Amino acid sequence: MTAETIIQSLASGLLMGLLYGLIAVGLALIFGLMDVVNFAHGEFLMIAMYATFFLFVFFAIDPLLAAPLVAAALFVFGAVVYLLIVRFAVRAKANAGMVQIFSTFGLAIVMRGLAQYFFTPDYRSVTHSWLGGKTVSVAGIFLPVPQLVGALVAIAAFGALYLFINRTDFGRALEATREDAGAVALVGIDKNKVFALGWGLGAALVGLSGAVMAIFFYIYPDVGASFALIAYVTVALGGFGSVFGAFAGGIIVGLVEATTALLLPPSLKAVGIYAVYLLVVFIRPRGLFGSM
Amino acid sequence: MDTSFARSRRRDLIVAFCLAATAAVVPLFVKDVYVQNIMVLTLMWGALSQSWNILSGYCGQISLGHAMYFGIGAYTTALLFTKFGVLPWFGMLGGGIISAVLAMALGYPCFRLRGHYFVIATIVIAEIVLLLFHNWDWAGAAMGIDIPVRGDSWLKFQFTRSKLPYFYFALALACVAWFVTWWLEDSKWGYWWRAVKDNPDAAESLGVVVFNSKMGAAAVSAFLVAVGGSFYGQFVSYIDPESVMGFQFSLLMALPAVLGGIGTLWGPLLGAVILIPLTELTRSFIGGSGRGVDLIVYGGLIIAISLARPQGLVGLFSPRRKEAAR
Amino acid sequence: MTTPLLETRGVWQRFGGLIANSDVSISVGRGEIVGLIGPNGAGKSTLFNLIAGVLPPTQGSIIFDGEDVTALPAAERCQRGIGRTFQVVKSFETMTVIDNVIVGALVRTTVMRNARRKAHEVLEFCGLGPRANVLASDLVPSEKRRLEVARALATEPKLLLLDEVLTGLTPVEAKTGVELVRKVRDTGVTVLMVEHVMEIVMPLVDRAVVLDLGKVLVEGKPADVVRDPKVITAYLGDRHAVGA
Amino acid sequence: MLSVHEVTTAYQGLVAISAVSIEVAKGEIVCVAGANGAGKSTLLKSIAGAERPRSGTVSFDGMRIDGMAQHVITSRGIAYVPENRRLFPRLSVRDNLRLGSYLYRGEVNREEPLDLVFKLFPRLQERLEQRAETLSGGEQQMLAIGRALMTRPRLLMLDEPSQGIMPKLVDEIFQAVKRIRDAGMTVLIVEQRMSECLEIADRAYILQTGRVLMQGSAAEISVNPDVRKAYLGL
Amino acid sequence: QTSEVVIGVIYPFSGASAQMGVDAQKSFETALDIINKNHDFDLPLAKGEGLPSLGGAKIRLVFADHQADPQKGRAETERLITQEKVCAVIGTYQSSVAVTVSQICERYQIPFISADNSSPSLHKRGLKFYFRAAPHDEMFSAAMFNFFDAMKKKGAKIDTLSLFHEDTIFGTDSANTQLKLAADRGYKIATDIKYRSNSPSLSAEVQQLKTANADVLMPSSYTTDGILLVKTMAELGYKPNAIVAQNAGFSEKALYDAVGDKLEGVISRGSFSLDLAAKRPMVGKINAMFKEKSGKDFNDLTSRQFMGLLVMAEAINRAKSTDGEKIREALVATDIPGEQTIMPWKRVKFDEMGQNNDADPVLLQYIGGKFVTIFPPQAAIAEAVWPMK
Ligand SMILES: Nc1ncnc2c1ncn2[C@@H]1O[C@H](COP(=O)(O)OP(=O)(O)OP(=O)(O)O)[C@@H](O)[C@H]1O
Ligand SMILES: Nc1ncnc2c1ncn2[C@@H]1O[C@H](COP(=O)(O)OP(=O)(O)OP(=O)(O)O)[C@@H](O)[C@H]1O
Ligand SMILES: [Mg+2]
Ligand SMILES: [Mg+2]
Repeated sequence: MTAETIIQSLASGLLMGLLYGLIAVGLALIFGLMDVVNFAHGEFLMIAMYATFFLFVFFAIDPLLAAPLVAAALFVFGAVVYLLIVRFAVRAKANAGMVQIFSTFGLAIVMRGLAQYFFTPDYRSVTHSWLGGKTVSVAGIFLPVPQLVGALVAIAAFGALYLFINRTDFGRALEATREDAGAVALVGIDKNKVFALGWGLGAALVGLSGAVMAIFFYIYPDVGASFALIAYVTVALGGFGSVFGAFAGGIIVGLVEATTALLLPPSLKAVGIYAVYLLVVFIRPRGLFGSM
Repeated sequence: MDTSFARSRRRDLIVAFCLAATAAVVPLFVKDVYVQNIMVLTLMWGALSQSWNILSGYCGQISLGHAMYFGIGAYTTALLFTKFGVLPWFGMLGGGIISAVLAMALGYPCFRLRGHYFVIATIVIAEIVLLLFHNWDWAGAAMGIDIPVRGDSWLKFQFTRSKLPYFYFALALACVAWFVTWWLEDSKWGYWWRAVKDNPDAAESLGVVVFNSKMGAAAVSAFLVAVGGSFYGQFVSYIDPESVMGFQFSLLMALPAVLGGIGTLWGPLLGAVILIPLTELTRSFIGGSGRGVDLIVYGGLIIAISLARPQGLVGLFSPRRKEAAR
Repeated sequence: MTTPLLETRGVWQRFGGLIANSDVSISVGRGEIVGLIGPNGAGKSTLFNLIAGVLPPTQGSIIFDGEDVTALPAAERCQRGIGRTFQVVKSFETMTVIDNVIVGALVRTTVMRNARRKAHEVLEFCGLGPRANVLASDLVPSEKRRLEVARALATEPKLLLLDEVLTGLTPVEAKTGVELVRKVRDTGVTVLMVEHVMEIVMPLVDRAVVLDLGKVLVEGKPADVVRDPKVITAYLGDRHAVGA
Repeated sequence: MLSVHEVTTAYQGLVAISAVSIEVAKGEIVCVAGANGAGKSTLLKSIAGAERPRSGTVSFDGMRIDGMAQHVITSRGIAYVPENRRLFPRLSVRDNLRLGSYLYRGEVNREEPLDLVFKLFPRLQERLEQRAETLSGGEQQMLAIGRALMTRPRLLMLDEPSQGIMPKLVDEIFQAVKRIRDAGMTVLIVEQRMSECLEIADRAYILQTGRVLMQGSAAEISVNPDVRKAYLGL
Repeated sequence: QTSEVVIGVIYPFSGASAQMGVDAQKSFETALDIINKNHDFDLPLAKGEGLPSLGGAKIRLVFADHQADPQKGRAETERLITQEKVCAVIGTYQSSVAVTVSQICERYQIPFISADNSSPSLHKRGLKFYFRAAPHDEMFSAAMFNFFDAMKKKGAKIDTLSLFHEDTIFGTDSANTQLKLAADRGYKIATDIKYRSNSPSLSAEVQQLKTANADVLMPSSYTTDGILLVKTMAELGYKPNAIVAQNAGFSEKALYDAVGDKLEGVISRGSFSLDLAAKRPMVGKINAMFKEKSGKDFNDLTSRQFMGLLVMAEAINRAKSTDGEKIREALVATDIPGEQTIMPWKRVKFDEMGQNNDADPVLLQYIGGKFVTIFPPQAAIAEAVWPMK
């Protein structure tokens, strides 16, 4: 194994990690901060990718330009999902956790079914875009441009989310609603408004990542499944309640994955990620930076 | 007061007996193998969900990795049989014991985790085991294990066409799982588990050793699920990692209990009786279109039921619940 | 009286920079009712947690029934005879009242019939009999506090730690509460209780220990303690200076 | 200012208060007393919107508020401190207080009531960074009241504020309630410590098994022999 | 006489491989059209309507969804046999499902044609009712190595191979065969990478391929991974000398839509090639029929599915019965000359294990946006471009 291989692997791992972070950032808000399970996270990503794809096919909008549009569309979608489904799931007195898991799991299945119904199960790709297929090479290390941009978007998204949660009253209201949804009314907060906005924002972040992903990934109704578990592990590894944790979690997952692939057969790549998660929580039951 | 409680316990037992007896004669009238197949699956999933319910429903340790025990049961039996000629009955027992031991070994580090950290740990551990099986050549790796079926035999627990033996085994398994739950529900363990689920700190202050309670629940639950897995392997007579350990099996194990009523005696069976025929029928009769309509129907129903009755469908039937709510 | 039932020897508890208990040494004799009083945040509940085994003390040891229990976990201490209530109640919300109490009773017996009988007795004793089959989540706060007591009593403790279980009662109701605690003591249980309502503490306790800023401030007969100027300034305020 | 007219509220068919009517005029301190389970808390919940009355009306400043969402009622100037406090357990004391002034976010003087809160409960100022769940019982009560004050209510409803508070502070709290009233707020207070409460109250209601048993000026009530016997134990 | 002959078709119609099922459906419908209606093709049963020896009985297909789950495949097969009374079954895309489906067919003595499963282990299980008209991976891989040998003779440098395969039955089986052949024929395996199917990223894997830099890269991947593989190779600046793919993803339109521009010169094995239309015009016409339904050209999978139904129908016609045993006997006696297929096969004739050993695979090269047959010489219409690009 040459040094170049190792450096290239780590560089790719880092970029991939930031991408995992980008995919997880929406989840870090909904699952990590608001403490609501969203088993349909992968499917949110899937429709974001489809949205990007169709904007590209029908209006020839480059995914990069489409990103804000997709984010806006997903914002609406997320808020609607909250108001129509999740609102009732979080309200459930009996075993709220399971109700959340299974109502969103049901939603995931429905979304896949709808995607198959309307978009057919065909594999789609955005065939050419400004960034697609471009690569910069630094001293023999190849860095694909879409992933680089994805990494930048990830950093920006995490930064924005961090400021948003820690510097605004809305962020605090979100946390308060998570702590005791029944009590926020005591200080005049409308829990549904806050959570609907939270879901909208979370979904909008997924929208961003979907647009970036569409540049270089294939799209089909089940595509979300490839990312969902990693996104969950990323958020939990970083620790619930911490935006920075999810960011760090993504990077670690990417690097661990790359390292594992160097040491073990690549089909066992994921084992490295999972093992690191277990190791971390066995030592620190609240994840790396978690507050809850 | 005391007697009314005893009476309702006895009533549960009588109802269960009547149901089991009725179920036992049904296949004598319903000869269609497709329908019988659905009945076998319903009973099996009912039993699995009932077993899952012990750890996750009663004791509150939500596991979405139970497919691992299911798979280990199936693999132990199949490997012992195909490699060493050990009869499946011993394989079943062996798989159960291995799973129970594994459950406790894993419980040791995992039960310190709370909430989502625990759930994700269960998913991830099951996923690791799945990947290991996927790459374990001796155990067939991705090729799986094709259990050779030579003819009808109770000894080897394999039957070419008849579903009846499988049906009665699944019925027995469901009965055992139900009875174990019934029995544990009104025992020290049953109370401890519910206490641990509701408030571990308070439980600890009342002399409940929280850790041991969780271990007990995990072992019982894993054992029964592994027996179910062994059965499934024999029933399908072919196993591969994806088809016995996939994540979807863990979800499917939880789903009947959640829809029927998590942490209740009747919930898992009720959920299975509704859910399994539904999934089978939607797939069979609208799945062939290739347009995903079956998914939309199935997913939609899951959303509807879990939102409309978060406490589970069982509340619609059980007078005891209503009493408690009074 | 031989050895005291409970002794804390030089117990410390730190939370980061905050010292919640500093060098607390108290002892509770068998059959006593001892009042633990002191300002809000003085460290009373923390001391309860140390005695009951929720936390290991940063320093010091806890002697119960002649043995050092400092290293024992909470469940083990309960089995040895320490029963406690939580100031912020911790009922098993999805279980009925009777089932809550059965959990406690199961420490002493594994025969369900006996546990159930015991639970019914305790509920009657605490006046919760009519609420036996109600879900704990449907109880009002004052009932929940009584449930805490019932649960702890069902474990047949030698020492019962009561953390503000008689608050929120009208003076008349408080009197019944006082009677209840006396009855408990009469069954041979030693009681260590935290309470802020002097009307309850004064007539009930045999001895009072006053904590302030984590340290034992004064200790003695209740009548003496409330006259102590240190206690008055730190805890009681002027009204009680006159009243007592 | 607040007028509760024939309000009946039930829990799953079980009537907790029936046809209760009370009035609170601006600038008053009104005390509601009664035995355990009499329905005092239910009355406050019905006003605050935490429970929906089955019948009857609640008007605040001449406007009907029954049926409004709880957060809307809060934003109209009614602050409610429930019996079980309902703090945000894993948030810091500072954040709990800040959330109290959520309605005034963006305003420069949103922190204005903080002075009053710290004056009443200096302990809170020492513990700004501590998580609410690790506060002692009494400290939590202080924080709950402090958070309610941060919403700058015109009507403050306190459910047994003296619970878990040390004697010295109980008096201070009642004095504080008086000061709060003097600062322009109206107070509706549920208390078991009737004697102390009646000293500061203008008027009082006594509830029994869900109905108004007696009402009158604080002075009248406190000398009523039945009350003295049944509630004050004298 | 029966007026209708029912055949069960079992595929994944939902889940990750739903697309395969949907495409298969279109292919079977095309074959059905040809059998049930009058067409002037030199194919079995094309002329005239229905099955002549069963009094012109029409074939009806019943589709069932197995969702890639062996248990569901099993249950659906049982349903098809007992409820829908099918007299034959065709499936299944996933090899793991073929295992259970064929087992059930065996138990009920209903013939099963494994139309598009290429796992070699399937026909070696001693089943009497299992038939496969198409080649399996050993044959495919043998063709590849024959091709390498031929190219070497012509002076191409082919010493080292990189295997890149996914971790389900298809990939594992394919790689095992290739490893064996490589050892037998003296090729060196530079690296053998097994990866998890549907991975979110293949950069680590591609990096290892790049480091190994073998003379030939031999992927066994489905469409999704194929797309990601090619994109990742481009991103990491890895341009292999040659790619010889084990079909699957590399015969899918979706893959070429996505990354076709990066695949000029890629070679894939197959059992079908559109350039056969030059020799056999009906192939073009039938392809057009299929394209009208599906919007796609026939590919390796859909053409095999098409043939699966034709072979089965032809046997039923000869059996003059819908009895399973009779159909089986007819299948055993099948002998369809290659010209009466749309494939480059010599003929269709099953050995005692139910495998057609005369289904010669071909190698196709993707040039100028379409596939041309380059091997074996008798079928080739162009010389291989080597190295690619
Ligand atoms: N986990 C913790 N982390 C930090 N500080 C804590 C923690 N637990 C308690 N404290 C602090 O320790 C001090 C003692 O708390 P404790 O609950 O023992 O008081 P208390 O005497 O019971 O008061 P009260 O009468 O108000 O209930 C308090 O100031 C409290 O804020
Ligand atoms: N969530 C609930 N579910 C069912 N019943 C309830 C609930 N809350 C209160 N009740 C019942 O309503 C009645 C009135 O309760 P409420 O809490 O209003 O009394 P209270 O006067 O505040 O008593 P306390 O002095 O104990 O606080 C009681 O009989 C109680 O049992
Ligand atoms: Mg305390
Ligand atoms: Mg009350």
